Amino acid sequence: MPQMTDERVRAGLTREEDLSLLHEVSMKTAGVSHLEMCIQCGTCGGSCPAAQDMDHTPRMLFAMLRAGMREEVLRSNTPWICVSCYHCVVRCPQEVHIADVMYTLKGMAIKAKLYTDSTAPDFSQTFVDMVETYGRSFELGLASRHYLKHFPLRLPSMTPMGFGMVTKGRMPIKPKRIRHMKQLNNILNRAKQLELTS
Amino acid sequence: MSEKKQERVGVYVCHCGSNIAGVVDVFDVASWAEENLKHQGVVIAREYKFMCSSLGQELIEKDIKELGLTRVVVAACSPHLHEKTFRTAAKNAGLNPYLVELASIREQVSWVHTDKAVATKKSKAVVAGAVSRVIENVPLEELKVPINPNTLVVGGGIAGIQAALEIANAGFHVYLVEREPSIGGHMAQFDKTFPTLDCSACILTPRMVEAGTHPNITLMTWSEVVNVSGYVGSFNVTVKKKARFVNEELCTGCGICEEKCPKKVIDEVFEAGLGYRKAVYTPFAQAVPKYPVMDRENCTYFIKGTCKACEKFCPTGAIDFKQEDQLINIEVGNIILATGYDLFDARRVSNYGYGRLPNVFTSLEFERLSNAAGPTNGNIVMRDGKTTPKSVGIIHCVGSRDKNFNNYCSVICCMQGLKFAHLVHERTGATVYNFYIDMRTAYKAYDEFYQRVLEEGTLFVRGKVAEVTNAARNEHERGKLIIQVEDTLAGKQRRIPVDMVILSSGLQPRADSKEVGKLFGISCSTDGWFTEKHPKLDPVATMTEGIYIAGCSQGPKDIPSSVAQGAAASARVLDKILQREVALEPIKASVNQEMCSGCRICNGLCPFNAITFHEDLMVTEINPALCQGCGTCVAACPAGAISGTGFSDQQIMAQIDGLLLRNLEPVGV
Amino acid sequence: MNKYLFYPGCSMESSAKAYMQSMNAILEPLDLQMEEIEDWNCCGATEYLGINLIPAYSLIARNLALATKQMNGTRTVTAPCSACYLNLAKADYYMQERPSLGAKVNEALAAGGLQYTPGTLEIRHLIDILVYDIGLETIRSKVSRPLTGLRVAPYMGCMLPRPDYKHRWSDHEHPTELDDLLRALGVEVIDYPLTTNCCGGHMTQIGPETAFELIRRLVADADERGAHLMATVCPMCQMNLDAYQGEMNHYFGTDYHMPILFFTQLMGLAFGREPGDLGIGAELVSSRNALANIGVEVPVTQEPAAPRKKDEGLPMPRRWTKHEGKEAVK
Amino acid sequence: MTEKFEPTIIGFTCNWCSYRAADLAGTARMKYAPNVRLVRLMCSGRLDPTFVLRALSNGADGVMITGCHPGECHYLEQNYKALRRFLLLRRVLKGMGIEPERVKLVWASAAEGARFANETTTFVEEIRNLGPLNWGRFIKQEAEINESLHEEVPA
Repeated sequence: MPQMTDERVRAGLTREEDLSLLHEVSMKTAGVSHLEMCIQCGTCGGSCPAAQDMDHTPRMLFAMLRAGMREEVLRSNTPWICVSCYHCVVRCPQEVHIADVMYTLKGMAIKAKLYTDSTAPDFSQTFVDMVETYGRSFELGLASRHYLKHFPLRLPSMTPMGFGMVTKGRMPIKPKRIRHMKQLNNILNRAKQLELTS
Repeated sequence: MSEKKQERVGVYVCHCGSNIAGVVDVFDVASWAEENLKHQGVVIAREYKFMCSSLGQELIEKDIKELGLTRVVVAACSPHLHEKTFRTAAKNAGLNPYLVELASIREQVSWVHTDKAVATKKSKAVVAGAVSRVIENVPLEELKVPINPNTLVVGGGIAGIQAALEIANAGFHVYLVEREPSIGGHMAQFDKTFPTLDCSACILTPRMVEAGTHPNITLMTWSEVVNVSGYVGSFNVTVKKKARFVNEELCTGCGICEEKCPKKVIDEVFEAGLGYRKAVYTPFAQAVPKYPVMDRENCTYFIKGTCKACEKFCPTGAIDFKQEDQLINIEVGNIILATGYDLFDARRVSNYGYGRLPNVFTSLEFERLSNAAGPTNGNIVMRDGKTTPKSVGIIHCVGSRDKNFNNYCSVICCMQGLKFAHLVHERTGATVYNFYIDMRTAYKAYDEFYQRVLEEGTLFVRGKVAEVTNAARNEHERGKLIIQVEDTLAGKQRRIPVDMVILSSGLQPRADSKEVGKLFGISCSTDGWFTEKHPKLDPVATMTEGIYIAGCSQGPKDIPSSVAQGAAASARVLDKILQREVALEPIKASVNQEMCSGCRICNGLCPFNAITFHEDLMVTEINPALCQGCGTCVAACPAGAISGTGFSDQQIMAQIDGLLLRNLEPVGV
Repeated sequence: MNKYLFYPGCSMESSAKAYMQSMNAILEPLDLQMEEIEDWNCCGATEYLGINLIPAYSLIARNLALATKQMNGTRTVTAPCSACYLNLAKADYYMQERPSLGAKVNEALAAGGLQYTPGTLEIRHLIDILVYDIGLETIRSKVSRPLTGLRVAPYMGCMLPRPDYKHRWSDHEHPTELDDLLRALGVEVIDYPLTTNCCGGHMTQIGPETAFELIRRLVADADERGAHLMATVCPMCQMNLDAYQGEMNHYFGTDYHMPILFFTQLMGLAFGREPGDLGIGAELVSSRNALANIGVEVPVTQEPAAPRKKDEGLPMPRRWTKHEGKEAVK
Repeated sequence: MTEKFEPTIIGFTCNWCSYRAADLAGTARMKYAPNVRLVRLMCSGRLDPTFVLRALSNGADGVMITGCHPGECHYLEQNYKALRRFLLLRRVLKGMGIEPERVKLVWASAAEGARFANETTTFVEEIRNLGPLNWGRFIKQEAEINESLHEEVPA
């Protein structure tokens, strides 16, 4: 299937149904996204501290959303490189909620299974798992599990830091758990059945 | 209500080609009206292809004469389009023009609805409403008031100067009031003007001199309007002439006082903060009038009580420390407001570093920098006052087209940015970058100028600059200002090190534009620009008769447009003057003093001061010349003593009933 | 006594213990009381939002709902962590801006017997309380050991002044609150244009090369401008700049040694408290030399025995690793 | 096929803004619900509350009052007076047992044709949901109302 889209995009074809992509992303974004207001000025791409590592600047991503290039957008590493520094958000002359759109795109990419580098999604998922188990984040467990899986080669050079953190008492070896874990899980389970549509 | 004689109403339903007839069954509407509104007095109902055509109008005129119509309803387009047309037709046939009503079945029906049955039904209701209303209409006569041939022009920038000269040259007297010590406005600060690169002073100063010496112009600089009363034809205006501390009768403008004054002050106004002036000063060499003013806040004598160097050296004894502000009353028939703009405060865009990073300049600063008469004698140098930049970045849309600041396009900044690029290139040979979102070079010879600047090798980057920083990331950037931007056409973020940055700041309304609007009884848009009567067809008139606007006070514009508006406003004024008297729309409120209980509820409601209360008689009176016809007092009067012509309670009530088809014979739609 | 509800956030119990310790040390002299929200949970950092929207906001809103139960004379919730502050503020704001989101979140909260009406609470950061409620005058009056001679780069970070839903800060790009507060302590505040640039956020975990570059920019600029140390207001910033500084040096072959302290630690010092009571020494890049400039002696904690190997050999070629990152994407 | 209730609504417009907004909606061929019939006033400040009651008592199911945005009144500030009267009127309606939602105030500038069209359609839906106005239940003589209101509603 993805193959076909590529062909279509390469041929410059846009189907009527593709044009709903922008609206779909806008609807799924918390708050009022103003995504349709983008004037392609590039303030976001110019402001981004991590733009050099992105395959598309945020501005390009918004143009691609408009063009209905669903799979290309969801394959992009851009949302995953976003560091949520909000420079683009406050500078955007059209008040587009850029950072929140990035969150939406991450969620959509995970659901569509289109983003092939699993480092970032895994980290997020690991984090979420921790929170859903303990109600609090647990840095040591998180970092070691994550690094073991994704940067095993980097672990040795990271050891001094981990060692330092533990010896300075800055990384408890045991996680903390909140008291009303069940209440939290009830809330989250209910929340998972809900989706933002209107 | 007294017994009324049956009116004879004619109803005319326009097809407007297929604009109306395509959606509304015009034949059905006409025949329905003739049958069902007969008891209301409809004697004839016709449909016609184009009612506004001369044949259509003749049809109405003929019926008025032959059928003895006393009222006319035309079901066609919006009254804002053709009300005047049909009123004139009625007048031609001897019927009072205010006995004609338009029923809008195009804008309100055929263009906005699709279902033919529904649209036809709604059209019938709209026609029924108009018929019921027109019966309650009364003949009205326009109110005529004489016009004082004197004119007040507020603001001595290029728009105001132009307006004043046009009127003065036509032989009528003008009071030209300017807040600053000299006329000339922003244009006097510029070096070159786009796209022809005329020297700004060379083309402006002859006009300034002409205005300053014109026998028909009374120049009042260092003055402000503090009060306005009256109405079109006879405004009474109070002008505060601020103390200059220089006797204009004696002063020869020799400049010795300025030379001898020991107090140096940063000139925030004319030199945009880049240069100095004395405490007693004329802002620039070609100032009109030539008399200096003394800046009370900074004068050593006013602060410490000693000095008086100016007085000591003045050869004519013109310095007068005892001078006081004067209030001067003038009477004029018309007023033109040309109060100009303020420059957007670029410090608000903190990511561009103006005010924090020394070599970031505003557009007005650059104008002074490049001006041969400016603080650097026209040498384009950095803030240290001596180094010529080797690379310059010019940023467009600063504070404009940005919801965080001003939403609108400031119109002139693109061309201004191109002009700067040319001047920097020509005078320094520096590498010049222009950063823009969209290049807006509309109007004559503007795009050609863009081509020229392209040819000169200016590097254009399409992208709104994200930030200007001095945080270097490598040797290449060290000691420079780094412009960080997405080159949207290359699709890459770039960091461009330059020596100097110029911000093409936007224009914004004067900080006090809302108060000034209130003073003259005109309104401002939410942004603060003065609101014109019609954005396309009446761009220099305002909702208040006799008050006109020109130049940037109405919205951002360049010099040619400002001049055109100044001339346009003066043409409107001359038209008024030459008519000697003006007819006011007869939509006015009036008080039936027999019914007025003297409760004074209405007294505070009128923003035009048309309502006065007679303490002796304990009744209220409305001045018809001041009344603008809004009707607020009519609606408020608990005794029903105030009536509003053209929009009386009877007319509106009848229209409501008609729209609800309450006045039908029991036939049904 | 000024009382506030307090949402510590996970880091305050672990990696940012020094922040907690130093904050507690300055509460009393400033007559402040922080009442912890009972059984609060993690705010989800920047991770939960990217996975699933409604659960993410429900997770945050549980804290807000719990806080409303403790509103007794105050409706202000104070967060010391910028990320927590932003998440709490954002949930409150968006639940109002997008009523359908508010309704869904409340539907989820109801499953736990909770409810939150957006706008009920006021969400503020610790430094906001100190500068605008307590005031610089009061802070200045408590200074017994002015930190004169200490050159500090004020680092506000990104999530505090932005997006600033309620317009609490002096500026989005160059806010002056931290500068002013540090000056009140006698500190020589350096001009630090990168004050609100990003520390790398979660990129230290998922894209270290990206993060290292961001860390390098911040540390290098502070170093070049002659700062003795950097002051932060956020546990994540402190963690990234402090704990990953060595790794960053390793990656670029640089040798920066820029201590990163919490602003509360500097306040504590200025108020006359001893370094040990303020968690000073828990930082990985030691502040000993920096504080020696003003005659403050930092006790030697069990400094990790310089476990970095003598010579790491060649630094990893940067270009290559970038390609590696890209490769995975394609 | 179920018969949908089609409400009849009277709209009061200001000559300078909302009437022009309606013109603009027409010029731009924006489609909206056909249930509203407009009365042109010079200003929303002209709106006498008895007009609204007259409309409601003579068969209208709802009344839409439109004017310039606050601060943009062509007569400087008269729309604020309209706002005051509107708020009072809603209280009076409530006192009479009529849903105050049947009267709505909408600001629309001359440039906001789309807003005018959308607000109209929305209001028609709102009134449709409220159902027909059964005014007769409460009122016998409209004349009485007119009189009493003239006394009750201050400026």
